[in-house]
Amino acid sequence: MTGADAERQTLAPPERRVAEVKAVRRLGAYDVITARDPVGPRNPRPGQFYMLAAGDRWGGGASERPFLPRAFSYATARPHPDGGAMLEFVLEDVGPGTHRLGELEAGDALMLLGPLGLGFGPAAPGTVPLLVGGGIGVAPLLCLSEELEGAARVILGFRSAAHARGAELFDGDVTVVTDDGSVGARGLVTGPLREQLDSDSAATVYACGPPAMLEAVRALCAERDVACQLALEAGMACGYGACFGCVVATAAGLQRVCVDGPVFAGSALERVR
Amino acid sequence: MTGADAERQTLAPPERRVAEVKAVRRLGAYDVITARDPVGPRNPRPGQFYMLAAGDRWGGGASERPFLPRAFSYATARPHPDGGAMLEFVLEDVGPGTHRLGELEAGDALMLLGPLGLGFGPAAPGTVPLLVGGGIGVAPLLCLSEELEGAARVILGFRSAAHARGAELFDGDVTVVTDDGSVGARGLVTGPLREQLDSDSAATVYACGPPAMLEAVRALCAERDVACQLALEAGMACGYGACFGCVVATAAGLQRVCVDGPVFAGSALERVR
Amino acid sequence: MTGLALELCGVSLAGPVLNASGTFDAIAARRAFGAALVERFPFDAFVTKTVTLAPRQGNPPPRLWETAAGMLNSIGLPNKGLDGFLAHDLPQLADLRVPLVVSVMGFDHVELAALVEGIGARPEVAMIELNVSCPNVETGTIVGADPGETAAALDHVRPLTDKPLVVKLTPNAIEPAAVAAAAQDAGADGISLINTLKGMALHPRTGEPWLGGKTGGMSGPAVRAVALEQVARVAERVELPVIGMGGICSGCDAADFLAAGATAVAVGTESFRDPASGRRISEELAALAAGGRLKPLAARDTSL
Amino acid sequence: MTGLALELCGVSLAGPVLNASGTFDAIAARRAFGAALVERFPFDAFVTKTVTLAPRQGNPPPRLWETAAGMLNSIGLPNKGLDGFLAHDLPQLADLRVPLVVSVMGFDHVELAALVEGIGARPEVAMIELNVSCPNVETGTIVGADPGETAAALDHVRPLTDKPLVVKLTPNAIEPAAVAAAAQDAGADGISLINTLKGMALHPRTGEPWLGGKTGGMSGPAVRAVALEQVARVAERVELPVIGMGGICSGCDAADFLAAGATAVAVGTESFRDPASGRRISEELAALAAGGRLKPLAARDTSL
Ligand SMILES: Cc1cc2nc3c(=O)[nH]c(=O)nc-3n(C[C@H](O)[C@H](O)[C@H](O)COP(=O)(O)OP(=O)(O)OC[C@H]3O[C@@H](n4cnc5c(N)ncnc54)[C@H](O)[C@@H]3O)c2cc1C
Ligand SMILES: Cc1cc2nc3c(=O)[nH]c(=O)nc-3n(C[C@H](O)[C@H](O)[C@H](O)COP(=O)(O)OP(=O)(O)OC[C@H]3O[C@@H](n4cnc5c(N)ncnc54)[C@H](O)[C@@H]3O)c2cc1C
Ligand SMILES: Cc1cc2nc3c(=O)[nH]c(=O)nc-3n(C[C@H](O)[C@H](O)[C@H](O)COP(=O)(O)O)c2cc1C
Ligand SMILES: Cc1cc2nc3c(=O)[nH]c(=O)nc-3n(C[C@H](O)[C@H](O)[C@H](O)COP(=O)(O)O)c2cc1C
Ligand code: FES
Ligand code: FES
Repeated sequence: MTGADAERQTLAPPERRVAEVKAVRRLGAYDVITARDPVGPRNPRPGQFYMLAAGDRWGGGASERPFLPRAFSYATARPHPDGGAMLEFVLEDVGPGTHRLGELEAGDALMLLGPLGLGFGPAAPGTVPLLVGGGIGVAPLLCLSEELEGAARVILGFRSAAHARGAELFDGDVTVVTDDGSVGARGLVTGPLREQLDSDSAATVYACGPPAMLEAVRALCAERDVACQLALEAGMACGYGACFGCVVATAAGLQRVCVDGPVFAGSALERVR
Repeated sequence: MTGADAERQTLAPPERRVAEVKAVRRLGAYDVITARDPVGPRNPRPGQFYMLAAGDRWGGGASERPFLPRAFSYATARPHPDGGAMLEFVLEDVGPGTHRLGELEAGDALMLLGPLGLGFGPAAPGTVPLLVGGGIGVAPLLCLSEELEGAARVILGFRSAAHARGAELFDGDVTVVTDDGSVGARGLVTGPLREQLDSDSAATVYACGPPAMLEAVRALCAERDVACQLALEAGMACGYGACFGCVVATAAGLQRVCVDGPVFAGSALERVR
Repeated sequence: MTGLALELCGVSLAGPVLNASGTFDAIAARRAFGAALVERFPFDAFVTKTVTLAPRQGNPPPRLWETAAGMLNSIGLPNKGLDGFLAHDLPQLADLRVPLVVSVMGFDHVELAALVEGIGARPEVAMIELNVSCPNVETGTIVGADPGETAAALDHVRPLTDKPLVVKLTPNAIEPAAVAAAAQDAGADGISLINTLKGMALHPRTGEPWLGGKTGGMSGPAVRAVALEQVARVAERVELPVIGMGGICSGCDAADFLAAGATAVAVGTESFRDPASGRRISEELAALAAGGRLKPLAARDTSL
Repeated sequence: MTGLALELCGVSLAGPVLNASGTFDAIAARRAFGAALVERFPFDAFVTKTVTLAPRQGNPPPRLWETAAGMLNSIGLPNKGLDGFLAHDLPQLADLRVPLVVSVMGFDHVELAALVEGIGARPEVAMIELNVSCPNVETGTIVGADPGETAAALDHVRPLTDKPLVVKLTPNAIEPAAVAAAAQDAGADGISLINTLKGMALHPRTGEPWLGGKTGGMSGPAVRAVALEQVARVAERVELPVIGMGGICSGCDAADFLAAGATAVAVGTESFRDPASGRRISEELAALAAGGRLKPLAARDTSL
């Protein structure tokens, strides 16, 4: 692994393991799952993800799906005194897999593989980190903002007030906008982002969110020559480079989000779809 | 339907319905499930069965099966004041379907179709009913003995003491034998059955149990010209004659256990396998 | 009445949901469910189990094996034979309030001709489905796997009846679309697919083949994606109406088959889980249509 | 070391569990898991993703669709091409402590020859797998679906290498056993099957084909019964060792394929659920063997 990669990646044990669900709480539109990873690394890198599956009722059912595991960024990780780590995931119920995971209860088994992929890298020399999240995209920014000890400015956009509760996970200086204006200003994250860059363009932008938002952020940063790192999503089967199913178009051709990403430099991407 | 069939069959509503599990209790080696059938007939006929499936966690799972419903004789049925009936099933955990059903809890949904098939018919003129059950085969004999108001003599055989607890479901005159002699005499039901027929051969034998037992009973009755009705089992997909999957060899050729049985006259069967 | 009435090969149906041949026995179901079965019949047309010229016992048990999201069967076409069907079954099936489709299989052209003539002559019958998933006794090849053999069979029986002839394709072929095209050229009125995929299971303890027929046919949700691809390919290739089937369990599944180019759909294995599945699927389809989520489907471009 | 060591086409393996081509990228996995991946490698031999002569990007996304107990993929054979493979991948794969099998596909005989010569010349390579699930650019037919085309391909490349040649069959054929027999006569050293079943899925909202490649290949538990039947049929027909695959998820599944006549098995889709699946399956297989539940299997009669 190259030196650059090393900073962005903590290696995963080469097998799936069983974590114990410690708590599942509802936070507005999201489910927050806390699980004890018994033997995994204590220090995953912000932007890395885990492949998750419920210990049972996964792999079919009258509803047939889910069958494959699902990818989730870790939102926080705390080393556990007895080894391993306590991991937090933030989920949005968009289908059978996220729905089933949201139904987990304390004590249930959570099958887990990871941490996987290449996380966020250091800020460009002489720039300050600027975190921009949309909806469930806040998840990987949470551990990043913690690592930056809340020093970084954070801009978050949400669909509604229920979703905006995701902002409660952050402390420090957080600007919130919503599509319906129910919380903070009405509008998109690109509004506050533009203002911020106007006042100080010596920034490295770290962004995660829906494709349209990422594309807007990428274009804005490109036009201003601001370094940005985008955490992408793609449908995945394996999460560790085995299936070649999760590709996105990059300047270097189609690349696998799970091993070449999920974090890509904005400059390395064509338009995000 | 022929007059003879009418006595042996209560028609089923032509769709699967949702029953509510009221209780699941463990009885030795068996699970006893009590469920409220909201709209089904109040008076299924002894020997008839229902196709059951759990409301969820049925149709796959990491374990892939169960996918199809499973057939179970009803053990008791009580008309319910608000309509429908309270049904009792006795299950032995032999695989994924029976295992899943055994995991049901009060309040869970039980998908149910039935009553299905042709149950036991009246005793031959001038004979007394004699009930012979082996293992889980006691289930359909329970409602039959109740219908006969405990008047009938009952002979039950079990593998072990844990299984023999199935006899507790019966009241009245019950003879129990076990393979290991842990309860009652050591041996097979054919022992007490032979004695009984020696003392009074004017009997109609009603039997349900493993194939080897049914074959022994059939042969014994045949050799003594005693009328017998055997409740058979077969792997089923539909339970109502649709798939032609559940056939057994009879004097009239291969017949469907689910619609031509499950109860067959011993005289109509070739050797039971 | 689902509001999805249609003409299928010139036969008007109240809706597009049929049963798959061999997966629903209306006569046995009526014995189990009584008149209610006829009053609330789950399908818009009834397709019989395949009828052969001579009576057949079918394969020895066991005939069923459950798979992941599906099943294998080795039923072996048990049936009363043509005469038995005409004498005993047809009169009872005539009581159904939906059009009757009779599925037939001949092991040679003479048998097939006798079946098509005998059944085609009966007014109760609206349509004939030719099950061509049978070996040619001379060549050993499966008729339905070969365009030439399929065309030859049709050439032989097409003149014998005015009733619509639907050819039921086997999926165990390299190019079902080529077979469908051959059937169209030879005068078929419609195509139905898929039949079961060939499969096998071993006894958990002995390791011998579990099924009495040694191999069996796979059906259910597990085959749906395979069926959808073949239906799309066939519908793209032929002008004829296509009856799509294979693992259909819901209105959404049915909508996918219609979107792939099918004119109607058939429900098989799902009926084993609930005899009323056909009606539920019709209702779900109607709801999709009412929500405008079906018409566009018809216009979908699924060309491969 | 599972106590199930064997010789496969003259190559000694510590056990009978391989990965299925294209379902495990040892180089990427090493990036994710580090040295532990090599120390606890899940398979007894490593089979590469199929290599083509020219580099390929593969199909546009989306490339994946989840089905009932399985999945569809339209990956489209992305790879660095022969030169890229030899220059970049082969050296890294040489570090693995298990024999290396390289899967190749040529779109004509010239390409295939270049691939077999180029790869056959490398000592790191223990075996070559010919992926014949490709269309013949002239005739359009899938080479592996046709005995003649498969034999012709082998005739052409057999003289070019002493390395064992394993032919990977496509299940989308009428008679895989006939293709296997043709491959055997043309000098193949082994047969592997099944490749994916052709399938399709539609976008839940638009109804257009979901996959970038429009159609895809189905794999996973859903195809196991189909795979088992084809493996049994092929093993019965040829003398060659057979590598069986298709939905294998457990030691019991693997034991079934061995009982059906396979000499070794390959694990594909199950690895996506857990990269260590291969090792677990080996351990379960070893336990079955220790319990005497495997040897008898080898003696099972599964002739059809
Ligand atoms: C690196 C990474 C990190 C992520 N982090 C998070 C996170 O922190 N929190 C979070 O909530 N989510 C996260 N996601 C997204 C998450 O993985 C998906 O929401 C999840 O996989 C959805 O699964 P599902 O079964 O709930 O929904 P699905 O039904 O899988 O729906 C999800 C998408 O798949 C499509 N789809 C529908 N049916 C099928 C089918 N049969 N096969 C294939 N696709 C289908 C739908 O159109 C939809 O676009 C992340 C994804 C990646 C790649
Ligand atoms: C009319 C009738 C009445 C019955 N009444 C009762 C009753 O009152 N109580 C009761 O406990 N049982 C009863 N049974 C039996 C009950 O239906 C079966 O025990 C049940 O279906 C087993 O399902 P399972 O999934 O638990 O076990 P399975 O795994 O289905 O095993 C049951 C049998 O199927 C075989 N088998 C294993 N795998 C498969 C597969 N993939 N596909 C097909 N077969 C397989 C096994 O070898 C075994 O012999 C009755 C059966 C019938 C036909
Ligand atoms: C138990 C069973 C019996 C069948 N018998 C026949 C038959 O007699 N004739 C026929 O053409 N198809 C027969 N089929 C195939 C079905 O008609 C249908 O093509 C196939 O099952 C796919 O649909 P499904 O997945 O919805 O079941 C049978 C299928 C099953 C499961
Ligand atoms: C994502 C994916 C990619 C595949 N790529 C290849 C390939 O490059 N070459 C090949 O011969 N088979 C390929 N296959 C087929 C597998 O090798 C295997 O034959 C098939 O998946 C059945 O096994 P399984 O059900 O265990 O996955 C691929 C399968 C999948 C799921
Ligand atoms: S998810 Fe399998 S390669 Fe990325
Ligand atoms: S179980 Fe289907 S016909 Fe008896």
